[in-house]
Amino acid sequence: MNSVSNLGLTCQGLCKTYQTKNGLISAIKDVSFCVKEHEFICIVGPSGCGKTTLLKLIAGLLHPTSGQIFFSQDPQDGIPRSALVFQEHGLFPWMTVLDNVAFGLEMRVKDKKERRDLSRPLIEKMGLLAFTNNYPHELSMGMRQRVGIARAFVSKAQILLMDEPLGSLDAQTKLILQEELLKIWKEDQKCVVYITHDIEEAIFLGDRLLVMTARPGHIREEIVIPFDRPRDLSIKELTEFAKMKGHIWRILEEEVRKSCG
Amino acid sequence: MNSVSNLGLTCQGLCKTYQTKNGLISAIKDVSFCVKEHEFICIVGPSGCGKTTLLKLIAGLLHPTSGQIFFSQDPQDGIPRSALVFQEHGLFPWMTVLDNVAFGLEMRVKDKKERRDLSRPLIEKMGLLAFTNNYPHELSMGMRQRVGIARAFVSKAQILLMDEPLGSLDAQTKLILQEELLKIWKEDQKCVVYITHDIEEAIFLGDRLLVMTARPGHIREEIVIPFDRPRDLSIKELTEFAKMKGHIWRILEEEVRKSCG
Amino acid sequence: REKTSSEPVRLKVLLLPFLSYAPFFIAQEEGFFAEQQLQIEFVQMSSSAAAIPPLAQGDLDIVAGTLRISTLNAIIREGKIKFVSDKGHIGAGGCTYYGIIARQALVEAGDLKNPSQLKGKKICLASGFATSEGYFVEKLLNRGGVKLNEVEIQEHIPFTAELEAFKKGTIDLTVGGEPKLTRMVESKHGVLWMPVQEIVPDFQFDVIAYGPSILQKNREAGRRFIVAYLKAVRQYHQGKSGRNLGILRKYTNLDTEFLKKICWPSIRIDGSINAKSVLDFQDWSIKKGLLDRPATENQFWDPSFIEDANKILSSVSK
Amino acid sequence: MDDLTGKKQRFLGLMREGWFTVFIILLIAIAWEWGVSVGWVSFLFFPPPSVIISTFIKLIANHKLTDNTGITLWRVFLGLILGGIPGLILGLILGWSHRLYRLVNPLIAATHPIPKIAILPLIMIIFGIGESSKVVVIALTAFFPLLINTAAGVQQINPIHFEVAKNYGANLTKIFTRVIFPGSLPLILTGLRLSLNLALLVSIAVELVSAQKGLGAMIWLAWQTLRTEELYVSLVMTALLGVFFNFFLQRIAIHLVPWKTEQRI
Amino acid sequence: MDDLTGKKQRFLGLMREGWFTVFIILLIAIAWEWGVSVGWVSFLFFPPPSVIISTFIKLIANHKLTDNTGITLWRVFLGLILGGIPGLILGLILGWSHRLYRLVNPLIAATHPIPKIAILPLIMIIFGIGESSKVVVIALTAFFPLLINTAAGVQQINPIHFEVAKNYGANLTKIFTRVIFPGSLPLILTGLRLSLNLALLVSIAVELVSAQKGLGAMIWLAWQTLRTEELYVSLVMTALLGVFFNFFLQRIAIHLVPWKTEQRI
Ligand SMILES: Nc1ncnc2c1ncn2[C@@H]1O[C@H](COP(=O)(O)OP(=O)(O)OP(=O)(O)O)[C@@H](O)[C@H]1O
Ligand SMILES: Nc1ncnc2c1ncn2[C@@H]1O[C@H](COP(=O)(O)OP(=O)(O)OP(=O)(O)O)[C@@H](O)[C@H]1O
Ligand SMILES: [Mg+2]
Ligand SMILES: [Mg+2]
Repeated sequence: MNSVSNLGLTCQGLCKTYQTKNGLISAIKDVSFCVKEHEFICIVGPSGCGKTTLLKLIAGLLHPTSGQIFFSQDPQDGIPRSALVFQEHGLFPWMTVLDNVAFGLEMRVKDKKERRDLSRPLIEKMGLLAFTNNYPHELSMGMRQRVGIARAFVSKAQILLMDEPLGSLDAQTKLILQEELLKIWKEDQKCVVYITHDIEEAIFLGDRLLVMTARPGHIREEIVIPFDRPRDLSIKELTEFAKMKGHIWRILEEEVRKSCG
Repeated sequence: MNSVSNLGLTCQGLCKTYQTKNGLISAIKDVSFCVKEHEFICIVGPSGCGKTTLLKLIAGLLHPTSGQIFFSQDPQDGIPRSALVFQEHGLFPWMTVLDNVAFGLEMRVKDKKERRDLSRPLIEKMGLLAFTNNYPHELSMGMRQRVGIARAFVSKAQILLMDEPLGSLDAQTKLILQEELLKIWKEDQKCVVYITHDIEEAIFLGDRLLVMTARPGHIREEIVIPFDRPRDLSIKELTEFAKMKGHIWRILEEEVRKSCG
Repeated sequence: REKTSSEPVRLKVLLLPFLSYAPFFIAQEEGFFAEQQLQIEFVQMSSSAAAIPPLAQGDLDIVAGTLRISTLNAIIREGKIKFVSDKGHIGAGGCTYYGIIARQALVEAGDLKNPSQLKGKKICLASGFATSEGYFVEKLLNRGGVKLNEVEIQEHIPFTAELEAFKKGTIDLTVGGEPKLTRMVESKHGVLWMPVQEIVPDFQFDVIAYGPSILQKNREAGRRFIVAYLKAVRQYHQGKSGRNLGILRKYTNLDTEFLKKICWPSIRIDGSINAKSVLDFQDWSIKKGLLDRPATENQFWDPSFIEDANKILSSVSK
Repeated sequence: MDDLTGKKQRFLGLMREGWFTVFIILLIAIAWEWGVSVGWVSFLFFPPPSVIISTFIKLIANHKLTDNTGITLWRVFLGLILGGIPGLILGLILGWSHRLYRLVNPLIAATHPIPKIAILPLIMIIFGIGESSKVVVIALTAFFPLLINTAAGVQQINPIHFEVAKNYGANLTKIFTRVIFPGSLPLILTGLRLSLNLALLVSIAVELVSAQKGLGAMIWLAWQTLRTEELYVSLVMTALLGVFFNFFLQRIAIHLVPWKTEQRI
Repeated sequence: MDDLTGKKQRFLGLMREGWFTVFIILLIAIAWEWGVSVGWVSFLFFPPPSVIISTFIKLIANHKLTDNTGITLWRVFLGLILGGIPGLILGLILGWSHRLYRLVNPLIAATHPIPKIAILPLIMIIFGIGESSKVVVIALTAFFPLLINTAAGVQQINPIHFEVAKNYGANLTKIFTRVIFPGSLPLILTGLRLSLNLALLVSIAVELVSAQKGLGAMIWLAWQTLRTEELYVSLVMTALLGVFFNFFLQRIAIHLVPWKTEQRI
């Protein structure tokens, strides 16, 4: 399995059950899918269906209750296999913005000054130059989210795992960062797993789109997105786009109703 | 000022400057606006422009560096003047979902059992019945956000202050909760100040829309939304809707460019 | 006399700033130790009790202090320690160095005319029952036919609290030596009710003990120490001379006036001890379950050091 | 960071690893016993474990050990109540109010390092020669760690929790009972652990210099008569009490801080 | 919760409220002086502040107080280095690894409450009657609060920070230097405060029973000769040291924990 060269990563029958005092919570159940190298995958699903859990499993931060994950490449020296943009940002309160971003290079670049120098351009791209030496608690939520993105970008990890990375940003900043993300993705040809609640964003960004069911989440449908790249905002006006959006919308509606009822 | 009866709250020349080791950060500057009783106001603005700061000032959690806020009504016994749905959720990690929601009633209802009984229906509406006795760290981000909303709703505060309350929710859950919010708003005729990054959402929900400039934020434009209530998702297809959206989009684009350049 | 070795021998000796260490102070000040080619390193601890383990271990060479059950037990169990000289005993005549102090109000009320009236009284033993104080008090009670469980014993009360307790009447009787004795009496709350010599005359309450580092390795140094010590005892026997007062004042931090006032302990000029009283104390300890078995006189007492020293000193004085 | 949760697992976990302590202790005991028998270790000061154990049994049988332990425990309990509760309350208040903290802190800093044993005679003048003086010393000792850790515990509460409480109009009582107390509970328990151990320690130290009963008095007598085996029996008892206290606090923590899976004080 | 930040303001704030302590102390002093002059308070045990102050000056002038304080401080310093650093390191490790914590915790629980003063004679047998025994006792005392608070400090670090570090491939060293140490720093400082104060306290207590020099020895001699004014001078000196230590730690905290505006240890 490990040797199928055009597969970036493969998830096979992943299940994750949490133990709590109120009994077991089955977060995801039998999730199987693969991501090709250089592929951009988007995942959508109802709130609480196990998307974050799935991402943490891939990042190796949680152990699956059952099932397995295979990676085609062994992690390169110093470069983390995957960089996760956490939904809760996960910034270190004891580091400045600069050092938080530079942490993405901690393993690869020995020299502290060099780490910082490499981080500054990304901080600038995120529009946070004025806050380089501020601590996370002095930033707004959207600014914190951007610091987390910068940290993931700077690390040059093989797999980018992004958990609603642009959720707290205004529409314009979102666009700028989407572009940035696509540029980085094209340059380094990473594979990206991207979780979002914004169906339009998912269609706009992804090569393929996975729709998850309500908890316990599994993949209900896999949709290949046919639009050519580079894409333009104008594709949102295409009827195919609208149809696709409507289709996903209906699936999700069903699932949400299931989880609430 | 205090007696102008149809004004829910009035902000006059609000400025807020934060002190940090890296010098002063001027978050908002000379923000003036008023919210009528029973009005639903939406605020949009670039990330980091001071929206959260503004809301915390209104909630009385921060003191303005200069400027003043007037309320038309004195807070009623036990009912908090305002209930803020925090962007970071602000759930108490040491309370279960039920107790977190019931905290919204802590001041008004003496009896613990009653508080809990009053909270359960809202938890159900949020689709969290299965998690009533779980602790916040056992929930997904979207679920935590819903708990925060339930707490605000249950409190029956005169002014609802909502800071991107539906940001981490999928489109369908968002719709359901928007409806719920409108229902509560209509029933209790509160005034609502609603921050969002979703321009469509802002137009769909609000009576009036304030667009803020980049940091230091102030009100750049005030847009009255002319659609009749109850509104229907179909208004999104109206040209007026699209025009309004385009207009706001352009203002924001300008502002975002300003803050990044 | 051997003054051959030019290198002075270094000895670690316990020294407490108490009156009963007077000969040590004198020997140091008058250069008697130096005369004997001894360089004394004085080590201070809170009491001589704490010095017994290092003495047995050989970390301390010489410990002078109260006759203690712990020393006897160390002798019985390991046999590495021996008493070598007197350092203070309950002198038969003269002033009272150690006494039973009673609450003044009680004595004035005539409630304490004889030991049989001790029944039901509250007795304070500042150093604790498992010491010579317990031994004194039990002898005293025996004399009055009072049993131990018929009185109320309080242990380990600091002097200040004792004084306060005398004032308040929460203590009736206490045992104490100088300078506590004089201070109690001067406070007007206590009176010297019975000198200890009336209970246990000639009791050997203070001794000098040598540890294994001298007994097994350097008896010569031990001999020279006793020579210097007994020479100092002779000067001590001159009494409250200006010179002696000056030395004591320096070491004890007590005022000259006060030093003049209080009783100084008796020390035999030849350094001999009353081994019988030690045996009696030992018997009492065994009876009280504080000691498992007795030591013989040979086990605890080594007279050879004072014998040699006395020879040397008498030859010098001639 | 393992995923184990559930009271039962955590409880079992606590027990399972106890063998390590037992193992270490056994190892030391065997080496010790052997060292004494060969004569490398002084019998007088380090009597072999076999002697200590038989003395332990003897002192249990004649109730000496149990009685004295009971007395010491009672003093620890009283001291902890009298010192710990004020420490806890003051800690909550000082953690909450910066102004008060700044006002009172120098006084705390000045009184904390004063050795209570050194002023025991003064305390006895004020509180008498009886039990109360000892309890006062223990209380004064237990007071500080709980105070300082509680204050630190309150200070590490995320400010947003205060904001939420304030926003919902919580009055002072509610802020204390709903935010400050539960939010600082993990560190209060750490402070309690320090206070409890220190209270036991000082209890014994006080008994050593001023009591006729209790573990400390036993230790004093052991030194006075140089029956070192009895000293070790008292020390073993103290260690057992320490282990018991700790176990007890762990159990409390599992019940009181259910929202922290990893809470082990 | 005020919005004051900036080192300067916080520093000034610390100073400004010092008057309260001074005021309280003045109040007590005046009442005391008066109490003695009227005869309500025993001159012998509670000599009036005026006498204490003049004695203080006298003992400074003849270098007795300064010399002894210096000796005590040196012991505190050595003890803190020898006990605090292992406590800190072990605390970081135990806070990080649940397994190790469970393994070692019973041993810590067993040794923590053992009164070091009670086994001082044993320590002296092992380490000799010199300086090292005293330093060992101080070190053993300083060890525990720092250990326990550091471990608690690590345990209260939000697990997400460990996840982030792990996700970016941080090795053990990086996890310790970038997450565990800075994350627990606020509580390490609290532990340091407890350890430092306790080290000073125990230093004096040890000197009280076994030293010729140092503040504790001064107190012992003061009791022996019933010069209570010298006792109080030593106590005042101890209190001053406590205040100084605390001030010093506050300053450290402001520099080391800049990301916590409210950090006051
Ligand atoms: N640490 C945990 N302990 C127990 N249950 C958990 C834990 N983390 C997540 N869960 C549960 O697992 C389920 C999935 O959670 P997850 O965070 O993966 O959802 P999600 O898809 O990311 O949702 P959202 O879009 O709201 O972030 C939820 O029901 C949640 O309650
Ligand atoms: N506690 C603080 N200390 C210092 N600066 C702060 C603090 N809180 C906010 N700021 C600054 O104030 C500005 C406005 O922050 P605010 O959180 O109000 O923005 P926002 O509009 O809510 O942004 P977002 O949409 O990203 O949440 C930001 O530049 C931020 O850096
Ligand atoms: Mg999620
Ligand atoms: Mg915000």
